[in-house]
Amino acid sequence: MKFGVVQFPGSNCDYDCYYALKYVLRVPTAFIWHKEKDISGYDCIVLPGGFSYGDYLRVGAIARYSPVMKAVVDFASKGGLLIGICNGFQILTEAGLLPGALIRNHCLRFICKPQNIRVENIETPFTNRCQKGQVLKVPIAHGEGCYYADQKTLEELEENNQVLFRYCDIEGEITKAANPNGSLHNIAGICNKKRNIFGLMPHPERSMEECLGSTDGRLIFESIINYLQTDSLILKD
Amino acid sequence: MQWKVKISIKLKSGVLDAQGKATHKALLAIGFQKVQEVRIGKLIELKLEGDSRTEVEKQIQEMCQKLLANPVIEDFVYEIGEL
Amino acid sequence: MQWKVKISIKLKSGVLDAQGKATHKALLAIGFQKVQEVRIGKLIELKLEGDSRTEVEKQIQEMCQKLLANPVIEDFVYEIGEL
Amino acid sequence: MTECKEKKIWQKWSLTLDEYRLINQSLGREANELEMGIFAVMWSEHCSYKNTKILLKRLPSKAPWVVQGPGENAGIIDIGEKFLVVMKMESHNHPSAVEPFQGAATGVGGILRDIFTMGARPIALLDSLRFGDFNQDLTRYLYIGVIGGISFYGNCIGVPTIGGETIFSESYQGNILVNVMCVGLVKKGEIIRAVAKGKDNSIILIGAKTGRDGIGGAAFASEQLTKQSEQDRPAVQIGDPLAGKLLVEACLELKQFEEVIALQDCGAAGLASSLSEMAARGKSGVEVELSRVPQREANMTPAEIILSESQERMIVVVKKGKEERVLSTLKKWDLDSAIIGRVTDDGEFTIKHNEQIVACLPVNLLVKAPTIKRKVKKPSWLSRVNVLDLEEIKVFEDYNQILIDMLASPNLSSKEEVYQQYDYQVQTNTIIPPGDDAAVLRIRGSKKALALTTEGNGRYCFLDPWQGARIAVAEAARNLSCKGALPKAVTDCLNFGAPENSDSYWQLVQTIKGLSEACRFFETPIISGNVSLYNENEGKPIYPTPIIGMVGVVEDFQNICTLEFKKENDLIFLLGESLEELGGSEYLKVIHNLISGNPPSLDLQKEKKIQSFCREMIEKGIIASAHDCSLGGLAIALAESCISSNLGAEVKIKSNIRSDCCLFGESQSRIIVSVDASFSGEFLETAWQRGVPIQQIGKVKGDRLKINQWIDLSVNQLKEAWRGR
Ligand SMILES: Nc1ncnc2c1ncn2[C@@H]1O[C@H](COP(=O)(O)OP(=O)(O)O)[C@@H](O)[C@H]1O
Ligand SMILES: [Mg+2]
Repeated sequence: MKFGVVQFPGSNCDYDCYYALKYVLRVPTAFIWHKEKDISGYDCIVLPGGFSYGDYLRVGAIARYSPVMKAVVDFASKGGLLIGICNGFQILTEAGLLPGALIRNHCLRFICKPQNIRVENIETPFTNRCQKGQVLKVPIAHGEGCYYADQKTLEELEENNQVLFRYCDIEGEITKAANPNGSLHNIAGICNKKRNIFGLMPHPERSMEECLGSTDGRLIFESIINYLQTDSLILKD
Repeated sequence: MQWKVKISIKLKSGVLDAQGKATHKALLAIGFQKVQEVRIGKLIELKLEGDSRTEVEKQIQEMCQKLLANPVIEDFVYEIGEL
Repeated sequence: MQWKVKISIKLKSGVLDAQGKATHKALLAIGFQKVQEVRIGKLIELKLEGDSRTEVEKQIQEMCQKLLANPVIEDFVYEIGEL
Repeated sequence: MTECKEKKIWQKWSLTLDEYRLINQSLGREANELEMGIFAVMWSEHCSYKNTKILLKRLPSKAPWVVQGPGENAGIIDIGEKFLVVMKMESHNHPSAVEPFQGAATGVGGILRDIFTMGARPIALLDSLRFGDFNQDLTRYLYIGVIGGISFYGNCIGVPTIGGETIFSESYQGNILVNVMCVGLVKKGEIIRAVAKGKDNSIILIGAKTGRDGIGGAAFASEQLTKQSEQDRPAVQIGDPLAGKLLVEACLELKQFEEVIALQDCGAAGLASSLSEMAARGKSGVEVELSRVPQREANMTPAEIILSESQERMIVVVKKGKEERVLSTLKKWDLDSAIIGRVTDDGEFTIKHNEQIVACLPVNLLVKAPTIKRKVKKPSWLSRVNVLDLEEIKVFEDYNQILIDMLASPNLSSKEEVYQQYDYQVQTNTIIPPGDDAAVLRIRGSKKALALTTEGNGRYCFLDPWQGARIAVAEAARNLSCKGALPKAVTDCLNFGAPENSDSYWQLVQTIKGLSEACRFFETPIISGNVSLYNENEGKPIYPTPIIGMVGVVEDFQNICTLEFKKENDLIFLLGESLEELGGSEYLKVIHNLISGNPPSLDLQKEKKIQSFCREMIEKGIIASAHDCSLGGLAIALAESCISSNLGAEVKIKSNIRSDCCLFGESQSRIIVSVDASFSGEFLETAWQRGVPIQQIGKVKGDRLKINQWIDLSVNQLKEAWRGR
C-alpha cells in the first residue's frame, strides 16, 4: 500500500498530509512533484490543500492543467483512489472529476475554525470506518468553500448518496447557522458516482492528534487504509 | 497580426454573487441610494498574435472553455480588436 | 430613467499583475503559444436610476473613486447605457 | 558634475546640508545624482537608524542562549536539542495607511524573507495592529484592508498567523500601526548568514522581476504622512504570495548547498541596501551590472533598478564557477534568476549599467550614516495628564451593564473576526490557537513547544513611557508563563513620532530605559527589532508604542495550560494583588472617557515570583486553567474564562479597595487560576512557601458569573456582548 501526496507550486498542506500518513498512521507515503508524468505504484493519491498556483484566476483552475494531472486523471479513471482536500477538492471540481464548483464563502472572508460535519454515507472507501450520522470535528480553513451545483446535479448527488459529509451543529443538526460558507445542502464533501474520487473542504490531516484538538480526521484516512487492506467494498460502476 | 481581446466573465444568473451583493449594500450605505443591482465579474485582456479574426476567435473560444471561465458557474463574452 | 453601467477596473500599468502573469504562463503551457500578455481586472455591472446621463456619470465617477476602484493601484473606465 | 549642487536634489530627498557636505567630503568629489539618491535612501532613518542607533545599544542583547543578536536579518536563540529559533518584528505602518491591503500583505512578505534568509523555516506569524477611532468609516476601511492583506499573504504562503493584537484608539487615527512578527525554526549548523565573501564569487538575483514599484519607498517610510501622500501612491509595492512561497522553498533547498555562501533578502531600498549591507558584513565590495537585472518594464533607469522595492526577490552569493546547481534548482521552482555581479575586495559598491560605471561608493560610508544625538527633555504637559483624582470618579452599586459595555467595547470584545481570517493551523503544530494569552506551537521531533505573544499598551506609554515599556515586557512574559512557558527572548518594534519633536524623543529614550530594565530582569534579551519613527498625523505624534514580541519555551508540550475553566467546583484563585489603581485603564476610557493618571505600578521581583510559581504549578499539573489579568482587569479576565468554557463562576472578593478598582483596575502581576479542589492544599502551601500573594476568590459553578453583589450575569449574556457587534 502506498500513498502519494501531490505537490503543486503553492500547495501548503502537502507536508501536513505527508506527516499525517507517514508519521501518525505509519503508512508508506511519498511526495509526487507536479511535473511528474508517471505515478505508477500508488494506491491512493492525495491532492492537498493550499493555494496551488496562487489560486490566481480561479481556485484550482490552473493546477488542473498541471503536468501531473494527466496521470492523476488516468489513475482515477482506472478506479484508483483519489482524495482532494480543500484546494484539492477545488482542483477536482475544476478538472471535472467531481461535479459542481466551489465559490467565494458567502461572508466573503477566509474562515479558519473548528467545524462539525456529519457523516452521510459510510459505504465508500473514504468513510467505511465512520458511523452513519456520526458527528466529526474537523477544522476548516478556506476562502472559497461554498459548494455550488445546479439543481439537476444536486438532485443526482443526493439520489446517488454522493454527499459524504455535511456541515452540522454539535448535535448533528443540519442548520443554516452551522453552515460556515453558504454551501448548498450544507455540503462539505462529495464523491463521484463510482466512489473512488472524493473531495472535501475540511482538513482531516489537521485533526489527527489529541494535541491538535481532535483525532476525528483519522477516521477518513483509516477508512482508506481499511479499504485498501481488505478490498471488502466494491466500487460502483 | 496583433490582436487585443477583452473577455468579460460573469457569474451565471443562478449563482449567488455574494461580492456583488455586498458591494451593493456598501454603495447604499455610503449614500448611493439609486443603485438597484450590482454584479461583479472578471475582465481579462489579452494581447496575441493571429493570422485572422476567425483564427483568433477560435482560439479565444477555446481558451475560455478550457481555462479562463468555468462553465459550471460562469458565462463569457469577448470583443476582438486589431492592434 | 433606468441605466445600465459597465465599469472596467484595471491595474495601473506598471503595477505587478501576479494573476495575469500566472494565467499567461498557464495559457502558454496548455498550448496557446501566441498569447503575449494577459492582464486581469474587475468588471462591475450596475443598474441604477438617474434623471440624466450627466447625473449618472457623476455618480459613477464618485462611486469608483470612493469605493469601487482603489486609486492607488487601479484605473477605471465605464460605459453608460440606457435600459 | 554639478547637477546635484545646482538642483539641490539632496534637499528634496531629505538629506541635510551637513550630510550632503559630508558625502562629498568623504568621497573627495561631488557625488553624481544617482549616487546622491542612493545615499538619500541609505541614510534615511528607515535604513540607517541614525536617530536611534546610539539608544538601541543600551538594550540588552546577550544571554548564553543567544546565537545571533541584532545586526543580522533576524535574531536567533538556542532552545536545546539542536533547535534554533529565529525571530524578528517589523513595521509596515506607512505603506498600510496608504494602501491597507497591499501594505499589510507586503509587510508579511517582507518579514518572512528576513526569517528564511537565515535558513530557517517560518513557522509562525503574529500581527500587532493599531487603528484609529473604531466608529470612523476610514477605520473600518483600513481594518478590513489590513486584515485582508495579512490573510491573503500569510494564508497563501502557508505560515500560520497565531497571535497578535487589535487595538483601536483615536491616537492612531490617520497613522495606523501594522507590526508583523515572524518566527522560524532551524537546526543548529544550518544557519546561513548574509555575508558577501570571497573575491569573484557570483551574485545571483532570484525571484520576481524588477519593476518600478516602491521606488523610494524607504525614504517615504520615514516621511511624515501628510495629505500629500496621495501623490506618493505609486510608491506602494504589490505582493505575490505564490512567488513568496516558491522563494521560501527554493531558498531552504539552496541553503543545503555548500557552494552557497550567503542569502540576503531585498527589502527597503532594494538592491542598494541589500548589496551594500552584505558587502559591509563581509568587509568586501560588490560590483553589479544593472542591465543583467531581469526587468518587468521597459526603459528603466539605473536609479529605478537599484532602488526598486519590487517584492519577492533574494540575493544569493555562490562560489565562482559553481553556479550551475543553484540555477537549475531555481529553474525547478520556476523562479527567474540572473547573475548580476560579483564580490570584490576593494570595499567599493560599484554599479555598472551597460558596461559603464554609473556609481562607485565606499560600502562603509553607505552603511554608516552619521548618527544624531539629541537633547532629552521631559514634556511639560505630562504632569497635567498624570493627574487623576479618584474621588471624582463615580462608584456604582451595580456593575452588570458596565461589564456588558466593557465586554462589547472594541478593544475588549472578541477578536475571532480577526484571527478566523488567518489560517492559524497550517503546518499542524498549533496546540494553543489564537484566543488565549499566548499561542503555543509544538516542535515536531521533540517534546518541546514554543509560546508566542505580542504586547504593547500605547496609552500606558503615553502616560509614562518608562513604566509602559516595563509593563509591556512583564505582560508578555506573564502571557507566556500562564501557558507554562519560560520566557526566553524578545523582538520589538518601536513606533514613535518624529525624533525632531523633543517630546517624541524623550518618550523614545524613556521607553528604551524601561525595556532595558525589564528585559534584563526577566533575562529576555532583545535579539532583533525594528524602529518606525515619524508616526504622526498632521503634526501630532501617535502614542509612543513599543510592541514586544516574546518567545518562551515549554519543555514538555503536554504541560501546557489554557485560559478556559475546566470543570464545575474547581477552585478559583487570584495570584497577586489588586491595588487601588485606575490610571490609564480601559475602564476609565470606555466608561468615563478619561485618559489620565499614572499607569499601574509594577514590582518586578513580585512579578517574577508569581510567574515562576505559575509555571511550576502548571508543570506539576496542578493548575487547570490560567489567565492573566490585563486590559479590563479582573472582571474581564473572569468573564473570558467563563465564555471560553461555557461555565459560570461564583466569586467573592474580600478587599478594601474601591469596587471599580477591584473589578476593572489593571494592577499588574495578577493571574487567575483554577485548581481541582483536591490539589488546593498543596497549591496554597507552596504559594505561601514561595511568598506568592494568593487569595481564593471563588469556584467554577453553574452558568452565571457572579462577583460579590456587583455582578450577576449569565454566561450567555457575557458571550453575546463579547461576540456582539
Ligand atoms: N490581529 C490579530 N491577529 C491574530 N490574533 C489576534 C489579533 N488580535 C487579537 N488576537 C488574538 O486574540 C486574543 C485576544 O487578544 P488580546 O485581548 O490582545 O489578548 P491579551 O490581552 O491576552 O494579550 C489573543 O489570543 C490574540 O493573540
Ligand atoms: Mg493576556
